[in-house]
Amino acid sequence: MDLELSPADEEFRREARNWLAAHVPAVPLPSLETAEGFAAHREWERALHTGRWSAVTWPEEYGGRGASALRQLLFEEEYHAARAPGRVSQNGISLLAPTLFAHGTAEQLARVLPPMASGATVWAQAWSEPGAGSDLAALRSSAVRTAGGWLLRGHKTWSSRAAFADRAFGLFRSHPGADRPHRGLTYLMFDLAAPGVTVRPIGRLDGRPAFAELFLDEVFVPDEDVIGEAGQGWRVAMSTAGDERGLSLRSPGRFTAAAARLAALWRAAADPSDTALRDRVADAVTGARAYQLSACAQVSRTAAGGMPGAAGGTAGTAGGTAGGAPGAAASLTKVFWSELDIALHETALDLLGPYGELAADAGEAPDHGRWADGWIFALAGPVYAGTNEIQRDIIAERLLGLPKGRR
Amino acid sequence: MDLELSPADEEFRREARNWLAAHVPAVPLPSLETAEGFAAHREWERALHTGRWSAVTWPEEYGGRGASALRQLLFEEEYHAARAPGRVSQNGISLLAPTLFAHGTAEQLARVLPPMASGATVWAQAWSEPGAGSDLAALRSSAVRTAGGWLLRGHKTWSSRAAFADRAFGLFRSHPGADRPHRGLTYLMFDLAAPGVTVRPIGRLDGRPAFAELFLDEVFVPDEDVIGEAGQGWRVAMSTAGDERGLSLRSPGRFTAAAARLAALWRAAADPSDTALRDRVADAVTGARAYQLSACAQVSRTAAGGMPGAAGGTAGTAGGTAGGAPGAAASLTKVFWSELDIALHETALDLLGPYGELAADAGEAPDHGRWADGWIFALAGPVYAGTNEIQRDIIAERLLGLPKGRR
Amino acid sequence: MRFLLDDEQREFGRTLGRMLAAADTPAAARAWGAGDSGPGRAVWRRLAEAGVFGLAVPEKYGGAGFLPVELVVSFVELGRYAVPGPAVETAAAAALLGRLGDTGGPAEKWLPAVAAGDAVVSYADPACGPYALDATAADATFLASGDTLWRLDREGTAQPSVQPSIDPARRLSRCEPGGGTALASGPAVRAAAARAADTARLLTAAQALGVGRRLLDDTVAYVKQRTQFGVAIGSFQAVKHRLADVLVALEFAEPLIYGAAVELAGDGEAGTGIAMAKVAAGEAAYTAARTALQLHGALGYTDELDLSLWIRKARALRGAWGTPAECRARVLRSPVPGR
Amino acid sequence: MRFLLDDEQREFGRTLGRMLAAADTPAAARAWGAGDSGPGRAVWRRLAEAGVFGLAVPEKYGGAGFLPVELVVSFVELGRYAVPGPAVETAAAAALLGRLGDTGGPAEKWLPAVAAGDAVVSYADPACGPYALDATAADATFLASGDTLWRLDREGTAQPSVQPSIDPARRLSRCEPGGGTALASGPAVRAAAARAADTARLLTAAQALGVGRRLLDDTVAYVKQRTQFGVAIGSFQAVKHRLADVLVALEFAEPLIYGAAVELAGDGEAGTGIAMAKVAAGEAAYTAARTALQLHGALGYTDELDLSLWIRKARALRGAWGTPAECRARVLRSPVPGR
Repeated sequence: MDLELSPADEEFRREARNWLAAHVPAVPLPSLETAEGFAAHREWERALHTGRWSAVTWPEEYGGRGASALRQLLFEEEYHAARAPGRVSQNGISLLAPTLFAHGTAEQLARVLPPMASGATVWAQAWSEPGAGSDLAALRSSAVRTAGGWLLRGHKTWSSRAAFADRAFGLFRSHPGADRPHRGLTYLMFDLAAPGVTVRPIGRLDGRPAFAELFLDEVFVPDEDVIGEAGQGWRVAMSTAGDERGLSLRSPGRFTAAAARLAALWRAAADPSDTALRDRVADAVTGARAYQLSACAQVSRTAAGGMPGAAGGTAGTAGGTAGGAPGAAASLTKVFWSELDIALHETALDLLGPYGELAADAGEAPDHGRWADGWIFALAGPVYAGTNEIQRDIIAERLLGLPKGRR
Repeated sequence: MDLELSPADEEFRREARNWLAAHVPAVPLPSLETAEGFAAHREWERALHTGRWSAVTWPEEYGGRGASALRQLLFEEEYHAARAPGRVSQNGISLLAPTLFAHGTAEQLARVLPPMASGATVWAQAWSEPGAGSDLAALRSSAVRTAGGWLLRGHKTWSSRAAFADRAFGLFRSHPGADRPHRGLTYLMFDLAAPGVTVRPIGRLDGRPAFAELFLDEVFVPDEDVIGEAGQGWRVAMSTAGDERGLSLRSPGRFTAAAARLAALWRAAADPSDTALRDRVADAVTGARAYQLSACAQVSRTAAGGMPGAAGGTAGTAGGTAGGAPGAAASLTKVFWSELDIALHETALDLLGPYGELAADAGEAPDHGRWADGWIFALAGPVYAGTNEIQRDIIAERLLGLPKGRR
Repeated sequence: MRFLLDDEQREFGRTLGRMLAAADTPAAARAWGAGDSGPGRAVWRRLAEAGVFGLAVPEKYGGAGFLPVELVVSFVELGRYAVPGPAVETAAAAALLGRLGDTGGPAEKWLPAVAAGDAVVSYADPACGPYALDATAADATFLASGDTLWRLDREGTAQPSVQPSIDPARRLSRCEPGGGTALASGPAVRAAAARAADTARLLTAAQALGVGRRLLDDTVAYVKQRTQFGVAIGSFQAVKHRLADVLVALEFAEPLIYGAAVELAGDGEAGTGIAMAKVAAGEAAYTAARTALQLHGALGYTDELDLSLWIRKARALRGAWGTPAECRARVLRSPVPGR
Repeated sequence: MRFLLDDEQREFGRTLGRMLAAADTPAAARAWGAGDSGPGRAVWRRLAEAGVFGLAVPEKYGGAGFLPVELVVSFVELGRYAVPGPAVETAAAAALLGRLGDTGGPAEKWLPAVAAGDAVVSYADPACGPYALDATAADATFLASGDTLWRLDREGTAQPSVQPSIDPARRLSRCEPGGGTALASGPAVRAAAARAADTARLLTAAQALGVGRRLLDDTVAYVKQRTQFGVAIGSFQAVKHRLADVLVALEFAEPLIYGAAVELAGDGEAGTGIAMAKVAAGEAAYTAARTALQLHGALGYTDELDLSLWIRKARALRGAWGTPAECRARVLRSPVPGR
């Protein structure tokens, strides 16, 4: 058991660090949730792609480096430590791409991945509907068979990035007669600029349009944009659902970097004898380290030929409870990082005293408003990618074996 | 709206304070949960009775002073501030007596209350059974009709005080054919020394026999020891169930006194710049004061002719949510004090550093082991008198009007 | 002892509530945040007509005396309806000026206007934070520092320096002593400023309680009608328990607030009780906000649902006029009664 | 990087677990608390035969070297089975003596006996608390203070002064430097004592993790079979969520413990990581204990159910070899990596 990096991995880390030091903008880009900021972030994706850093684990043919999961962790540690911009392509890279690798055709991979890697195509997700949030099986938006493809009709919501993105992916009810609500769904990609698509941006808690409603009226989708088999969308989506909750959604590097900044803020700003804040800072630092080490265990397990995709588990270190159910283990991770993120940012706001009240765009907001923005961002954590209530049900039922209740 | 005491109430408080100052033993009595300590506490009840302090709200004919609810609060504040002994008669005075006042006959009142007030008869409660804890409707111990009374058979458990008490009261299934499980129960009193009763003491977490199992084999109970109508025991028990959860079970005086001692401990023992402990001490002091003020609101509401028995509500101050459901309001109180009690004692143990690990009977345990004992005692709070899970269900369903779930 | 609102006080609160419910206060709050104080001013005048601001003004200046219990009743409703503007600060400034008293000075000039609803006043105390709330929308901004009471110039609190709060309806301006006219000086100012800070802290607690109550009520209503997995989400035990915990926190914050109001109305020391009330109400309201957001799901995370007005305000009020840490320190500054 | 136990390490843990499961450790713990160390000694010898104590002893004294990862694997099992006795202290003393080394001195005298299971050793460090654990049942008690290593007299730790812990299987004796024989002195003692304290803290964390795992496992088993209101209480969402939170806490404490063990095995500074591991494992185990008690209801509050062995131990271990506050302070003493 060891935590030492090989010389080659160290070299990879150094290369990433040097590249980032040379390229990360000195001042934060304008907010991702504005038209101007979106464009700036898309530019940044192009720069990342030029350096071949936008999707390091992908095969080289699609713009990646074929890097190991460990190297991805290292890259993300460097990325967040360097305070590089938020990833406008995250929906595509973290959610759609793993699905394509698992279920897409060679043609789809070749067509979809390169522009995703370069930021030329930015993807939004289109899962939720007004009546189907945590309960995805209640989806009602439909895909009706037509010549050479499908016609989409319905109403999607909470579509993150959709206010400014190019394309979207999601589940649609294609076989309404299926015997169970999970069946008869199809996983599709579609164009947000296609005829019949209306995008209505929705402001998040601070008013910035972080997501949108999509109204779909006879939107044509060619067969080539169906992922997996028509009618099998639920299975396709669930096979990579852990990715949305686990490491690939919120990398440990995000938290180790934020915790280090929090500790620096505490040293600089706080009365060091204020043990109440000290304890909360220490807990944030400890939580970030726990998540980082847990990720190390996970990539080690994968490298050792263990359960691929087993997110979040620390179980591999000592054969603990979570060993058996990799998808469900991602639920542990999601509960952990989402609560850590809120605790960390609440601590920062409390450390900032009266300046903790300032909105991110206030001129006097500390650190360019990043703490305030981070708090707003963190508040969504326990809600999306399956609420933490759902995650705890999954943990209890699938990892602890407790009987299913009616909830 | 005012918080000032009338001169007569002030005089009552002063009288209680002076009496307690003259009579409370300087050194704690031996533990209530030992034979020797039980006897010493019974003696103390006799002394209280001699001073007419054992049941101040009762009518004078039964040994009380006909005192108002406010005076009871004042007495209990003085009682706990004076560090007077735990009340071995509490089960009788807080739980059985209110039931008798509501449902008992004149003969029962005259026969049962005076020896209860003097400590000559100490009462245990006999509610739970191995298969019926929170779910009292599942009771199976039976009362079978016989000439002039009933024959008890069955198995009761978690009978607090029963290891050393004289008599017990509880619910028994007398009409097994009733159409619903809540029906067909009878509320009875019986003698723990009667033929057919076997008492097996059970040690609580620290080993002291704070409760017992009762095995009942054809135990005869005369009709005169049935409270209310046979078969109506559930209704009889529920009419005073709030008492077990609310003020009469844990008086605010207990917490204001404990919080004041905690603050003194913090001042004496802790590094005053240790704000982590400071904050927890402040929260305990604040919680105790909130409970005290909430009780003031409750007695004011009762005095003003409001809902009698409306426990715990602070609602009366401003017409808040809890106004409408007095029994359920006691659930708010129970959740509040039980969590306050644990937080307060955990803070004390943390303040004591390495001495916080010592058991109550350790020679070096601070303050005669009262913090350690209080912690053990507090741990039971969220469990008994209806678990806090049940209380939260009641709050949600009866005070907030949420739909009943399957739980 | 009678620790209970009387019928008149209760009816006063109900009347205010009815009036505010009809006044579309969410629209006024959103306009206020966008720099349009017109609708908020209209609500303000109706509050004044109902007598709210007069509760902080002595009778000789056209008020009803200084009545903390009735002020608390009012400010709970202000919180419940998300009324924008420096109402806490106006009441605190009135408490200060009323305590100072004078003839021909600031009290005589400002208090009648406050009571009548003609003056919207901001107030700052550098010991409690570097910003004045809504100074750019106010008719005057006072600041007490040490022994001196200042009226700040417009320049000291001008538009370009407005700092938006996490609650967009709160617009903060940095202000410092010296950027205006010294109106009064001496130990009486110091004593009156202490009373003003106590008043501000207490009324912030009351406002937070109202915010928490509203968040709870709206969330309870939502979970009763929102279905997932075929049932109302309010039937899930995890949802029930979170809401039950919010109710417990609010119900036990409330008596602390009224208890502190009774103390402030008397002559004795009220600071300890007010600090308790502030920390309890602030934490309860923030818990209510977190719970409301979580149980509304993504909907609770949107600006456009009016719920956001209260969620954001809960966070801002938690720190205003005394952070939880400052309040907890204050709780233990005096000896704890109870022997 | 390979942050994963290998097959051999995993099998070692499983073997220990099987052995302890068959050894009726609850009875040994109860006897130990009652002053009868016989059954506990028997378990101790079997642990030694399995190689546990040798993991803290250099090879030249009959051990396997100083192997923190394998020690952690072992102490998780010791916690899981509530093994009584000063195992943490014996390992810490061995770490100290092994680091000091010597010929003809205490290392040569005691370490082979420790490895063989013939010596039960207590160890105290006044900087970490005034008591030695189980000194009256031990063959020797060491104490390091400043630059000096002491072996305490029996008199210094005699029966009459035994202080029972909240965990009856832990018997504490007050001890101070000077009550015995000075064995060694100098800066090497100070360095070795620091390593001993780190070792003790880490292994206490490992033990706490095992305690928490056991509490979770037993409670999960209980709520599956206990019915109320006609169903298994494990189907109630409130029950599920509490247990899910316990699992989250334990799962994220575990990598901190192994990470710290890897650091302690290396040459670098391990104190920060050990402090993190201790605070996380201590709090997770205590949360597990509170949850176990609550979900077992009154049954969980009884001494006679063996669950009480773990509930009480969780509380005691939370403070042993570093309170949460001390550990949190330690976490921030060094700069936090991450730029």
